Amino acid sequence: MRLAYTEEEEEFRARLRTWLADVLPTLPPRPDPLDWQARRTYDMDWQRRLYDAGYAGLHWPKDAGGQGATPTQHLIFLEETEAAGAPYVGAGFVGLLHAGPTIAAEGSPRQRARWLPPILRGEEVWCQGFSEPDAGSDLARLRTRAVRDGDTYVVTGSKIWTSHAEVADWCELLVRTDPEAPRHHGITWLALPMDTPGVTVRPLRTLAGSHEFAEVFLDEVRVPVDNRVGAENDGWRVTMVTLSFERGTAFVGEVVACRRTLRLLARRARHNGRWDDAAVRRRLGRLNAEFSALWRLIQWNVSEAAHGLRQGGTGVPGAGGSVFKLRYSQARQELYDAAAAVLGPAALDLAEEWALERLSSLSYTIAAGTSQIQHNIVAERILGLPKGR
Amino acid sequence: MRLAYTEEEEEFRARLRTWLADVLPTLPPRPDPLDWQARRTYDMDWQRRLYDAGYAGLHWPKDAGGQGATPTQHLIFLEETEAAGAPYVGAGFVGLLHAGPTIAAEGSPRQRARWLPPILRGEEVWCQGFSEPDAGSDLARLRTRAVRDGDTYVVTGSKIWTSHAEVADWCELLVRTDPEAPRHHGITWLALPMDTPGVTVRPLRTLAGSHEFAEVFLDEVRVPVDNRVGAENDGWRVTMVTLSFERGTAFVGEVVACRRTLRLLARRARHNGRWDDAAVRRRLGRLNAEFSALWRLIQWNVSEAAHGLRQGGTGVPGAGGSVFKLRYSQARQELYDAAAAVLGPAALDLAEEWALERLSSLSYTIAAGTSQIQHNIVAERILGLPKGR
Amino acid sequence: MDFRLTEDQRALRDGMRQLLRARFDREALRDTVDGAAVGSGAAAVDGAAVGGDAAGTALDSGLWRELGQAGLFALRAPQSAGGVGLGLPEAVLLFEEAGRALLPGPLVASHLAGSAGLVAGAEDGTAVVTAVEGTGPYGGPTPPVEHLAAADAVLVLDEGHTVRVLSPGELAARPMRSLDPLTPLHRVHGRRESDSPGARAAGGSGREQAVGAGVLLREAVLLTAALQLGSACRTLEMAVGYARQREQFGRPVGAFQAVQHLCAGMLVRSETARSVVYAAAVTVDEEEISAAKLLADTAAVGNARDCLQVHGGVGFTWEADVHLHLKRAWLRAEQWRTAVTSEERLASALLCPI
Amino acid sequence: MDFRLTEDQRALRDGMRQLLRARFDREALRDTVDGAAVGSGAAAVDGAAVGGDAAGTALDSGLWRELGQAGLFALRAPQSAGGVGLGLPEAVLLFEEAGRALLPGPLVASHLAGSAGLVAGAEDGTAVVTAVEGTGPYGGPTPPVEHLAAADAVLVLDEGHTVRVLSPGELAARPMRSLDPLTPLHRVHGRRESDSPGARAAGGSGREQAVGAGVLLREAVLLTAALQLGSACRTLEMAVGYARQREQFGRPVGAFQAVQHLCAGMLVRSETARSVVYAAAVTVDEEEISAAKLLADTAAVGNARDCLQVHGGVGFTWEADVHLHLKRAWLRAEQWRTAVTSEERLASALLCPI
Repeated sequence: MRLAYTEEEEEFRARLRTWLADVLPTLPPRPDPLDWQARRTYDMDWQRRLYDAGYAGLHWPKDAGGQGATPTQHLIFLEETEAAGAPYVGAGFVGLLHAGPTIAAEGSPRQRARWLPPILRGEEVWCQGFSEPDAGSDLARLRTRAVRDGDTYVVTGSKIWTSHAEVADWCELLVRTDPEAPRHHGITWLALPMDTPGVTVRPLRTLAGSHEFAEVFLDEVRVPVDNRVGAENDGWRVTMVTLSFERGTAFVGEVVACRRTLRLLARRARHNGRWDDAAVRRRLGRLNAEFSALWRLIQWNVSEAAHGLRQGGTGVPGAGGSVFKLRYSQARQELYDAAAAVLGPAALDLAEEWALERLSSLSYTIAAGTSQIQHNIVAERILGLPKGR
Repeated sequence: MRLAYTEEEEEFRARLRTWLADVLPTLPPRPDPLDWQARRTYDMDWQRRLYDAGYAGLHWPKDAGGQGATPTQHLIFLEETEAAGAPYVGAGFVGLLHAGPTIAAEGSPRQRARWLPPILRGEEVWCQGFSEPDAGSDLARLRTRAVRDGDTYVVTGSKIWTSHAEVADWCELLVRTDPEAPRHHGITWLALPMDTPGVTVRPLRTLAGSHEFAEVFLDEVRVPVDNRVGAENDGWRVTMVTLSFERGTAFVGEVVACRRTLRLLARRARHNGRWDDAAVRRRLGRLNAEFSALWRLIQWNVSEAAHGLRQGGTGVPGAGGSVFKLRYSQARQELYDAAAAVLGPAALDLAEEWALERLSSLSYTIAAGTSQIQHNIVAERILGLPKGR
Repeated sequence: MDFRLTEDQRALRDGMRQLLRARFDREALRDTVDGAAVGSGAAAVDGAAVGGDAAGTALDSGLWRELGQAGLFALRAPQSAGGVGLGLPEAVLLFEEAGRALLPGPLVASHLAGSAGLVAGAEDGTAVVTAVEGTGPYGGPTPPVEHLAAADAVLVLDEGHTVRVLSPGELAARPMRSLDPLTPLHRVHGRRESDSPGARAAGGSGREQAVGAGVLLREAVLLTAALQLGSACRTLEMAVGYARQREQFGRPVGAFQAVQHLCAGMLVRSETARSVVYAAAVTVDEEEISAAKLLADTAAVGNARDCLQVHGGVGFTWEADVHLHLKRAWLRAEQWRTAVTSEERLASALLCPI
Repeated sequence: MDFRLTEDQRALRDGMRQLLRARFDREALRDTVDGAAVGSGAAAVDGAAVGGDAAGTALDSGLWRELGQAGLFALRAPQSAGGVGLGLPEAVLLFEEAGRALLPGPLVASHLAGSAGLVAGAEDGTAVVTAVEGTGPYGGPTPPVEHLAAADAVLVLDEGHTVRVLSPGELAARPMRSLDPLTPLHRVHGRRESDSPGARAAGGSGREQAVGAGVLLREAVLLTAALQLGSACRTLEMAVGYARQREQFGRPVGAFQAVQHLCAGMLVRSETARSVVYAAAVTVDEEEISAAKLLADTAAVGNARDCLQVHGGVGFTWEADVHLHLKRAWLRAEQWRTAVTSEERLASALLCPI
C-alpha cells in the first residue's frame, strides 16, 4: 500500500504539466458540436500534437509505435489532461483505444504497418461496428452476415451506437461468418473502409437530443479478406484482447470531472441558498465520499493491472473493473440527480450544462453491459455463484 | 369511489366503541410475555368476552357460528380495537384466522361441530404446522411424512415457526402423504392433538431475543384419519381456502399502529432536537405519505374483497394483496430505521420499545413469502410476464 | 365505504381514453414531438436560446377545442353555468388518462379556469389558460410557466391571496430551452410595467366572484398528481410490453428475474400512488393531497427510469417514448408542490393533535 | 503508486486470521454469546434492566492477553518503547480481521492506549481500556461506552482537548440493555464527584507527554471503519456460502438472479469501502477518514441486512450469526463519527479551495 507516486512518475507528471501549459493556449477554438468535419479536424490536430510531443499511443506497446507507458503513467496522463481542460481523445477514441490495440496484438505485420501509424499521427479515424439493434447484451443474436466470395466478404446487416461514423475512414466490424455456431463463436473481425459502396450512415438521435451516435447500414458491402484480423470465426477472441488495453484507466477523466462538478455544485448550492437545506448538503457530502472511493478504486485497479503486466499477464482488470463499473454508473446518476436538486427549476433548462448531462447519465446503467448483466457477471465470475438461468 | 362509511357501518362502529369503552377497563393486567400459560389465559378470556358480546368470529359465516360481517365491518373492528388499545387476538390467531375458517369451509359436519365452537368461545388454542426448516418458499420440499396405518396416520418430521405451540391444544398440520407427487400435490391437512405421544415442542429464539416461535418435532405421531380435513393429498387446496378469510384485512391493526408510532416519533424528535434536522423531518414526512397510502390501499383491497363476496366470489384479495405486502414490509422497515435515526444512541438500548421493534421488523421482507418471491408473483401472475427460471 | 369506481366513473374514464386514442394516438404524439423538436433539438446543442414556442407552438387548437367540447375543462363547473357538474374524483380520472397519453398543454390551469369560470372561453377550449405559481420551496424562484406563448390568459396562484388573471403580455418572461420537448417553458421575472393594463381581478369574463388561490392550488397539486399517475401506469405498460417481446439469450427478457422485479416494483409504485391520489380526490384533504403528489411524483419518475432500464439501448433513443414520459415527470415534479414542500407539510401534520 | 498490499502486510493479516481462527472460532463466538445471553435475553423481554455486564463480562481476559502478545495493541508503539513499530495501514488490516471474526471487546480504545502509551498494561493486554467520545452529532448525548465493567481505564476523547484517562469508577454511568449481545453498554451521565480522585493527565504510566484527542479520534474513526469493513466482507462470504448450498425449487438459491444481484451488490459495497479505508490509512486525511467511515458503515449494515435476506427464515433465528453482525454494525455506526457528522464534514470540504 503505497499511494505516493514514484519519483519517475512525478517527473512524468511534471513534464506533462509543463507541456500542457505550453500547448493548450495555442489550440484553435473548440468546434461546433454539430459540425462533424470540424470536430474531426480539431481532434486529429490534437492527436498530431500529442504525437509530436511523444504522447501518442502512450499505453501502446513500443513495437506498435506506442510509448509503452505503465498503467500508472497512463492514469497520470488522463488525470492531468482532464484537470488541465485539454481536449478529449474524441474522434480518435476507437482507433487509439479499441481498433488500434486489437490490430497491434492480433494483426499481421502488414496490417500493423498499414493501420497503426495513421492512428497515432492523427490521420485516420476509426469507428466501431459491434452493437446491433437486436443484439444488445446477447452476442448470439449478432446478425450482420458476411459471406465469402473469393477474396472478399460480402457483408449485409446493420450496426447501431456507432460514434463518429460520419467522419470515420475505417470501421472495426464484427460479422457473423458461421450462422450455425453457438453464441460468440462464428464471429469474424473485419476492417471496413467507410467509403465502400453499400455503406449508409444515418445519425441516431439520443434522448438527450444529440447525434453522438449513428446507425450504419451495410448492403452487400464487399470487404477484402486481407482486411480480416485474426482467423475466420475467431473474431470474438480477437475483440476481447482489446479490453486489456484500458488497464483500469477507462474512466479516469470522467471521475476527475465528476469530482470537479461536485465542488461546483456545492458552490452553486451555497449561492442559491439550497446549501442551507441539510438534506441537500449531506447528499453532496455522501457523493464526495462516493467519488473519493471511486478514485481510490481506480488507483487500485490500475495497480493490479500494472502488477499483472509486470507478471507477464494481460493487465485486464478483473473483479475491480465490474465493481467499479456498477458503482460508478450508479454514482454518476446520483450526482446529476443531486445537481437537479441543487438547481431546482433551473434543472428544467437545457441551457444548464448539468441538465443536459443528467440526461446523458441515464445511459450509464445501460451502455457497455447493463447493470443487470454486470451484476450477473460479478455473481457468477467473481463470487462463483451457480450459473443463473 | 365512496370513502364515507354507510350509516349501518357507522352504527357498527359506534356500538363497538361503546362496548370497548365499557369492557377495556375491566380487563385483568397484561401477562408477562414469557409466561405462556398466563398469555393463553389472558387471550382466551378476551376471546370469551368477544363471544359474549357477539363479536366472536366476526368474519366467519353465520352457519359456522360466526357473525357473517362484511369485510368493511371487519376492517372497522380491527381499526377500532387497535385504536382503543384492546388486546390482540394472540393465542386465538390460528384458530380464528386459519384453522377455523379452513374447517368451516372444508370440514365435515361432525368436524365443524367438534372444533369450531371451542375456538369461538375461547376454549381451545390452535397452532400451525406448515413451515419446515427445509421448505421455505418451496413446498415441494415439505418432508414431514404421514403413512397410513389402518385408521391412523403415522407422522414423522418437524415443523418450524410455530407460534403458541407451547400452549396449543391442536395443530393444523400439513403432511406429505404421497412422496411421489410433484410440488404441492400429495399433501394432506390433519388436525393433530398436541398432547399426542411423540410430539415435542422446543422454543425457537429469534434474533430479537424473543421466543414467539417454536419448533415442533414429530416422532411416529399417530393421528386418527377422522382428523383429516378434505381428501387425502388435497391438503394444499384445503389450506388455500383459508386465505380467503382475511379479505384484505390482514394488516389493518399494524398499519393503524405504525401511523401512531410515526406521530410519536415526530414528538420524540421534537423533544430531543432531531426535528431541527431537515433530513430527519422530511424522512418522517415521506413515511407519513407512505402509511397514508397503505391505509388507502387496505381500504381498496377490502372494497374489492367485499365486492367479490357480493358477486359470489371468494373475496381473496388479488393484485392488491401482493402490492400491499411488498410496499408494507419495506415501509415498516423504513419506519424503524427512521426511528433509529430519531433515537440516536438510544436506538442501541433494547429498553426502548422501538429498538426492539426494529429487530422484529427485519422479518417482514422474509416471512409469508420473501419479497423476492412476492416480486415474482406480481410479475408473473399480475403483470403476465413469462415464467421466470 | 366502497373504494371502487362507479360505473359512471368507469364510463367517463373509458370515454376519455377512446377520445385520446382517436385524436392523440402515438402517431400524433410523435408528430407533435417532431414539430416541436425542430427548434429545441438545435437549441439543445448550439448556443441560441430558442424555446419550443419559437419553433411553433406544440398546442393543437383543434384538439384543445375538442377536449373542451368533451367537457375536460368545464367538468366541475355547475350545470347551471353550462358545466358538466362533476367533481374532483372524475377530474382525476380524466387527468390520469391525459397523463397516460402524454397530452401536451396547460391542462391543469385551463381546467381550473374553465371549472371556476375565471376566464371566458376556457370552459369550451376556445381559450388556453396557463398559470404562475407562488414562490418555490425555498422561497426561491417560481417554477417556470408552461405554454406561455400559446396562452390567452395566465392565472396567478399565490397561497393566501385571491386568484389574479393576467394577459400573457403582462408577464416579464424569458423563454427557456425546455427539458420537455412538448412543453415550452418561460422563466418569469415579474410584471411588465410599461404596457401593463393592470391585473384583472379574479372572475374576469364579467363575473365578479373572488376566489381564494388556496383552493385552486390544492386542486392543481392533485390534478398534477393524477397526470403523474397516468404516466407511471403507461411506462409500466410499456416496460411489460417490451419485456414480453424483446428476446435475449434465447428467451423474452421478461423471463429474467431482474427484469421481472423491476416491473413488479413499478406496479407497486403506481398502485400505491393510485390509492392515495384517488382518496385525496374524495377527501380534498390538504395532507392527503401532499401525500398524493409526493407518491405520484415518485411513481412517475421511478417508473419512467425503470422503463428506460428495461428497454436498454432502445430506451435511450429519441424515437422511443420513454424519455418523453421521464422529462414530463421531472417537469411535473418541479411544478405545483415539490417533494421538499410536500414532505415538510406531511412532517408538520404529524405534530398536529388528531 | 502501488495500492496492493506488500508481502509483509499480507503475512501480518494472515497471521491475525490464523490466530483468530485458533482462538476465536465460531464455537467460541457462540459460547460467548450464550454466556452473555443469559442476562440480555431475559432483559429483552421482562422489565428488569440487566445489562450484559451484570450477567458476566463478555471479555475473555486470556484471549485479550494473547491479542496483546500478538501485538494488536502495541502495534504502532515505537520499537524503542517495546512496541511493534508498525503503522496505521497494518492496524487497519488487523482490525479488518477482528471485524470479520466479530471479536468482542474495546479493541479501538485499547489499541489507541497501547500504541500511544497512555495506560500501563494496555500494550500487552493486561489492562483493558475503553473510551468515552465527545458530544454526539447534534451536540446531544455521547454515544454509550462499551465494556465499562471490564475496563481498567477509560480514555476521554474530546475534539480540541488533550486526552484524559479516568478510572471506570469515576464515570457516572447506567447500564443499558445493549442491542449487541457481545457488547455491554453504559450510558454516561457525567463524572462521579464523590469518590473522584481527579482525572489523570494523558501520559499515565509515568510518561508525561500530552496527546491531543484529535489525532486519536481520527484513528478511532478509521479503525472502526476497518472493523466494519471486515464485518461486511464476512457477511458477504456467509451469504455466498449459503446461497451456494441452500436449495429451493430444485436448485441452489444462488442460481436465482434476485439472489445473485443481492450478493453482487454486497461485493460492490465492500470493495468500494475497502478502497477508501485502505487509502485513508495511508493518507490519514481527515476528509478521507470521514469517507472511509461513512462507506464502511453503509457496507457493514447493508451487507448484514442483505445477508439476512439471502438466509431467509434461518437468518432470523438467534442461532444464525447474521444478527450478531448486524447489531454490531448498527452499534459501530453510532460510535466514532456518525453518518450525519461524516456527511457534514465531507460537504464542508467541498467548499474548501483545492
